[in-house]
Amino acid sequence: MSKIIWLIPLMPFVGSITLMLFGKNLRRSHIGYLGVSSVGISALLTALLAIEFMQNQEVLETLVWTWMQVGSFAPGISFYFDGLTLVMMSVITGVGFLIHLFSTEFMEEDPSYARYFAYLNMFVASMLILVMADNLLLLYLGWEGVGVCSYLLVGFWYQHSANGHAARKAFIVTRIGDTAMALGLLLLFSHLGTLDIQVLMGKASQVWEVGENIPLIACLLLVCGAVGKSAQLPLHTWLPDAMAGPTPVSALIHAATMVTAGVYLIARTHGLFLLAPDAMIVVAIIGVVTSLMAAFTALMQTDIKRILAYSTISQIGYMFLALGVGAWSAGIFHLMTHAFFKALLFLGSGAIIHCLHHEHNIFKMGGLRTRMPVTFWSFMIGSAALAALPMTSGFFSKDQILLQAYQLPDLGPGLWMAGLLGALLTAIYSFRLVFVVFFGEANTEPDKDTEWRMAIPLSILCFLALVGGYFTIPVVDVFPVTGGSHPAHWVEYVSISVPIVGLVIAYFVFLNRRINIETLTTSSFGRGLGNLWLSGWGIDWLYDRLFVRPYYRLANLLKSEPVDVIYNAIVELNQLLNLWLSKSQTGRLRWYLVSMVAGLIILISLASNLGPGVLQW
Amino acid sequence: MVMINLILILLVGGLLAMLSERLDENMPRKVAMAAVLFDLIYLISSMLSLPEIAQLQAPITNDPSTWLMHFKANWIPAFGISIEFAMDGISLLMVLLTLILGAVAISASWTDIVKRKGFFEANLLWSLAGVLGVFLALDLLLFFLFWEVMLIPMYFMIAIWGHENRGYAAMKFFIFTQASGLLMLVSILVLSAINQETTGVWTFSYFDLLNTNISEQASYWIMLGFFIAFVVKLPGFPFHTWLPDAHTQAPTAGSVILAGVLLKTGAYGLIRFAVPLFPQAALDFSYPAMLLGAAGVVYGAVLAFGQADFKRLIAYSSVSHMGFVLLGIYAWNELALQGAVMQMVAHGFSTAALFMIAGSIQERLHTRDMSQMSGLWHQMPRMGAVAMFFVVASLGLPGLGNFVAEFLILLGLFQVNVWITVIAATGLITGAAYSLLLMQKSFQGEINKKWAESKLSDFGQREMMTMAVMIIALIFLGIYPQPVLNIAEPVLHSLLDLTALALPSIAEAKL
Amino acid sequence: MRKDPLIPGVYCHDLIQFNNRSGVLSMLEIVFFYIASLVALIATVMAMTRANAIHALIYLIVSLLAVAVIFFLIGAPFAAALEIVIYAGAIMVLFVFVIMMLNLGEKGDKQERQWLSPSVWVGPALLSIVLLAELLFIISDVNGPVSTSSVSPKAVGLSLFGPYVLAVEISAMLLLAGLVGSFHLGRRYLERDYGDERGKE
Amino acid sequence: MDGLDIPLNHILFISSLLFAIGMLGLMIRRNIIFILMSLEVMLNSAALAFVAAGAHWGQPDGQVVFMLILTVAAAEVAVGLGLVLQVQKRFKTLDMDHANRMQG
Repeated sequence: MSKIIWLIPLMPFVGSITLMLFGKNLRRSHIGYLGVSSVGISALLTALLAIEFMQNQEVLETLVWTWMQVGSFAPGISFYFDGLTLVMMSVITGVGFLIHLFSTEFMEEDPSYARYFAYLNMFVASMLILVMADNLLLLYLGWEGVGVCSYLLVGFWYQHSANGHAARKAFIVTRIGDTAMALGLLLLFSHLGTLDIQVLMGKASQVWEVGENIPLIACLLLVCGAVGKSAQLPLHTWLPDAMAGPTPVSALIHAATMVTAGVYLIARTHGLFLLAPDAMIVVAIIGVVTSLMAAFTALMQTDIKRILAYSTISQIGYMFLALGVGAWSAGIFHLMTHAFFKALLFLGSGAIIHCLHHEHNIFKMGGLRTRMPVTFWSFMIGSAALAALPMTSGFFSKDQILLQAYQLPDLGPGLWMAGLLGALLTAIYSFRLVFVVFFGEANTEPDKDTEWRMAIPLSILCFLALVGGYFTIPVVDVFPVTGGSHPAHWVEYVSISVPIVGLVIAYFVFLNRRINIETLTTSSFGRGLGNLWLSGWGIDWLYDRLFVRPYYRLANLLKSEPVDVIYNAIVELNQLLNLWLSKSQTGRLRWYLVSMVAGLIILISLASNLGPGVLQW
Repeated sequence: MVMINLILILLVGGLLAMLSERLDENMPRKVAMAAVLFDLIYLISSMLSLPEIAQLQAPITNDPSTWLMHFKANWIPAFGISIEFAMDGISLLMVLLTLILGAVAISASWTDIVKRKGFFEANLLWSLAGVLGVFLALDLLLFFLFWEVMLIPMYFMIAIWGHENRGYAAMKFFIFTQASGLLMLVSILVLSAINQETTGVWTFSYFDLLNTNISEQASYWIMLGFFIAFVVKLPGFPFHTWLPDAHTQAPTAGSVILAGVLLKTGAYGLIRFAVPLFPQAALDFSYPAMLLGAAGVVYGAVLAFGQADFKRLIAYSSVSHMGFVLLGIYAWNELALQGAVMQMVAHGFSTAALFMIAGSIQERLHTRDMSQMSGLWHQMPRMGAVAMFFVVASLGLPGLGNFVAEFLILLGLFQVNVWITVIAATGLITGAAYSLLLMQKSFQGEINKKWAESKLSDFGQREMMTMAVMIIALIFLGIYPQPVLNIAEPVLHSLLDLTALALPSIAEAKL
Repeated sequence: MRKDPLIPGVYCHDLIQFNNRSGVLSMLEIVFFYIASLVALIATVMAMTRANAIHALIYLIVSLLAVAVIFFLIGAPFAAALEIVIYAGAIMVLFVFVIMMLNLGEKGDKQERQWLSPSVWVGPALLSIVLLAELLFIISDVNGPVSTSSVSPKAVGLSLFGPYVLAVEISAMLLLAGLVGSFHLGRRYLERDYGDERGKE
Repeated sequence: MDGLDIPLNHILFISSLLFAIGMLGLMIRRNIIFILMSLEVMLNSAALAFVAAGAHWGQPDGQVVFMLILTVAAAEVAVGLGLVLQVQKRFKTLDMDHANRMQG
């Protein structure tokens, strides 16, 4: 099995290339088969691998070929497989397969069917390379690869400029983080002489003491990369806009897999972060602030996908919090459960959008409970898991995170309380969504319900979102053991009860309407705050003023090539000289003669001043 | 002899192409293509027959017998001028690149030249011959001769077959390169004269001049002469302003050759002459040179972002990319140099392809203004897909050649100067900005009504074949660059040894 | 003594020795020299200031003859002869021919007088005086007499076809060029003239 | 004592004077015929200086150069007078200020 591990990313890659080259000539159904089956085979192989791994717990390292070798710099196209990789691969191929299947129906009428699956397959391949890479450079390859695929898929409907804008924003904002990450790679290589992750972590702990500056800088640079990819503050602005892409893409890339790459990166290089506790604190604070910021924003959104996008940002904030407090496996666990329930929610919203003629505004929906039962139930389960209601998958993972955050000395209780506030908000906005969309009066009529290709993935994901919490992820050997003692029981009870409180609030505000928030929302303060939240705390506006516009202005200012001014000045000087000298060219012989004589006089007097000998014989 | 034949085939091929126009109007392009392909096959076959190619022993820079090939014959013995050619790994790579891109250029101009086709192909081939000469000549005066030989046909190509503002562009190109070339000539003469003063023998041979004993100050000035000549060609900031005009106005084949090959002669000159001949001076100058490189990276990227002209945007992206080469060369360690060589090759392919796409668009739309494009993907999906590939290549997507190059350069540079690395790295971000803007404005977005009715033909077989060559090359360079690195490695090692020998302080520091 | 004409330097020197004249100039000859100089100067000034071309030309010939006298006095009889034959003879005759062909007449004289106003010549005169002063300053420290020995035509001829043979060839080319040029210019003048007349008819 | 001799600088003095006069003529005359005459004067003055210097050293070289000057003068006059005819033909005047087509 270990011999063919490279087949797993290769399959979707081959699928993608085939679709790119021959997609035009294939029948629609064949395109669908090809696109789904390539990921399906990968999923199957991953499952086989997982079974094998469960039996022998064997860590695999495979060198396919040496990518390049310059002196001691010799990164390979090589894969590393352990429990963490397995979790990620399972999520990618499993959820990926379901979403591919869902897409065959969702994209059925799109003229660029083949292009869609080619991109999607390419994404899965890149993502697999990202998580399977055993060195940071190959990881970076996957990292950028998913970035480009995300760009392509967000801008999939290229004929609307807005989509193109969103796609470029997604790429460029993440590229900022990526560049910082690349610098981190350079720093790590120049100090440790390798980019191989396992070797790197081993060497780092020998070379550096805990709390030294260089590992701190390196970690912070890696965090920049992670922050960009995972849409955390301050580089989160691309994700809500990225919802311009087809909804299954949002489910796969912008909820389940790519955006969690940052979490994976930090978890993968935890050995470095343990050397830089300050960096971990930064990660925790970024996580918690982001999760709160995004949760408040999600409260005010009206676009169903934007709500989900902000909730994704918020949930990844929890994962960052987990990583920051050293709860590695809890973070990864939440990554997995989040992949299940968020993919479920996105696919559910996709089903709604698909059946409601591309309607995105939740206030134009309503009463869909009876008309789209499958979707309703998937939304119910997904939202329950998102809000971390007891016994759902989200409950287990989020609970773990909060409990471990609480145990952190000094900052712990503060982080815990912020996390709780976030959980409360999560429950409110997720059930706001459910109540507004599925209950109340119907505003639009769906023209169809989901077919089996949509229904089956939804059902499977429902199941996973419900029971995912009972899985144990095989990462015990990957991470150092953290957290020993159990916190006081009241902490646990509070953690459990907060989401329920949120649900109750949402019920009274949005469904029962017992609590009237009208006066609050119409007051000037409330409206101002609401607008601020609606615009995502105005961060987009701020960036636009701070970076985007000045850059445009700079480019506009420079576009006529200021350097040319120097060369044009030389040209003009020459022309001036020419004009001046050509005036002396009168055409009158005597004038020339007189000037010649004058010149002669000057020359002779100069020469005789040069001293004896010049004119002596 | 092989090297002379390589050049002669192109020169004669050009002549034949010009004459063949009398037989048939479409004959020249076929003759030219045949000549370039024949040259390529000839090169490869003679390379395969070389015993050294198998192990590629490290050439000792000042011992020509260790090079892959060496040829020397008297030319003007009174002044020690000889016809001396030699080839090592870097020359080989550059010659290969030149010939492949030469074929690409001929293919690119297959249909868009309508007047004086014979003379056009002749100029193309002569320019290529000049470039080959530059990459192979190791007598400094011969080198200068070829430097001019490649310049003049290119001037004609821009001036005769260029676009609306061709006269200005051609003249600007000519004056910049000519003035800087003369500066180099002066430097060559002074260097040789100094050598003659100390040894009593006139010589222009690279191998002899390597051992010249020059005072520090003199070597600094001479080095600057070489540096400016090469940096103008590269082009490095702030000597780059000829490039946007020349690239924009040149016919497609001209742009392809200009961007793909001619710019590389500058980088080649820096690696071959400017640094090894004056190691100490180059070291003293490395900081300003790197600053210029970083400035080029950033400046080119910002200006590219501001352009509305398709070709001009690509031209500025070249400025940005070649800034990386300058950085790589003056970082002068193995990683960075490998990156610079890699960048020369990869940039050759990616930019040549983009210029070819630009040419195809102009041929169909008769405009290069991107505000008049938009949504072209819809009508020309193949061209759009190909363009997307090269755009992401040029923004440095890992897995394609440019990334390997840029990463190696940054990695090498990081050991030398962290802050310049940081500045250069921002080029990755701004690079993404202008590349994607290019894509957005031309191929994506709403379908422009202007072209909705007119039938725009997508890439045909010939074009797709040409593109396939470059796509495969870039992927190959991106995921398995080792063959290229292996060819360049011994040369770079020997160059590094040479400079380390001249600079004991560096050698000690490295130990 | 003159067996080796291939070594011209030695040869000429010997010749000079051989042709050494008695050596000393008489008082009369000295006086002649200054008179000739004066004549040359006055004649030249007159030549430069005449309005009538023919008059000027005759003054010029006088000046040339005076210079020929000086040549003779300083021991260059061959040069003196050439000065008279070629300069005063051939070249000046050419001038005469051309002036006759142009047929300037009274009108030309009047025009010339008009052009010779002081405003025209004051500036150039000043320049000339400055230049003259400079020249005089430069030659002021030249000392010594001119040699009393005469250099024979033979010595000149041997020198011409010895070390200066290249110069002779160049002069030959120059003369050829002059010949072709003047022929070309003159012929076109005549042809045009002819053509114009025919056109008038 | 073998009598008197002519000092070299006297001859050079005369030569310089002739040269200056010739130059003055060159500068003040507008008629091309007079310009050519002035040139002759200047050439002649140079020739005088050469011959005098040759005599000073007792060498034939001065006279050789005199002959070269003579050749130059002859060729120059031949071509120059040909030009005079052309100028007269074209401009109907001998005034060189009229022949100013070479203006820059």
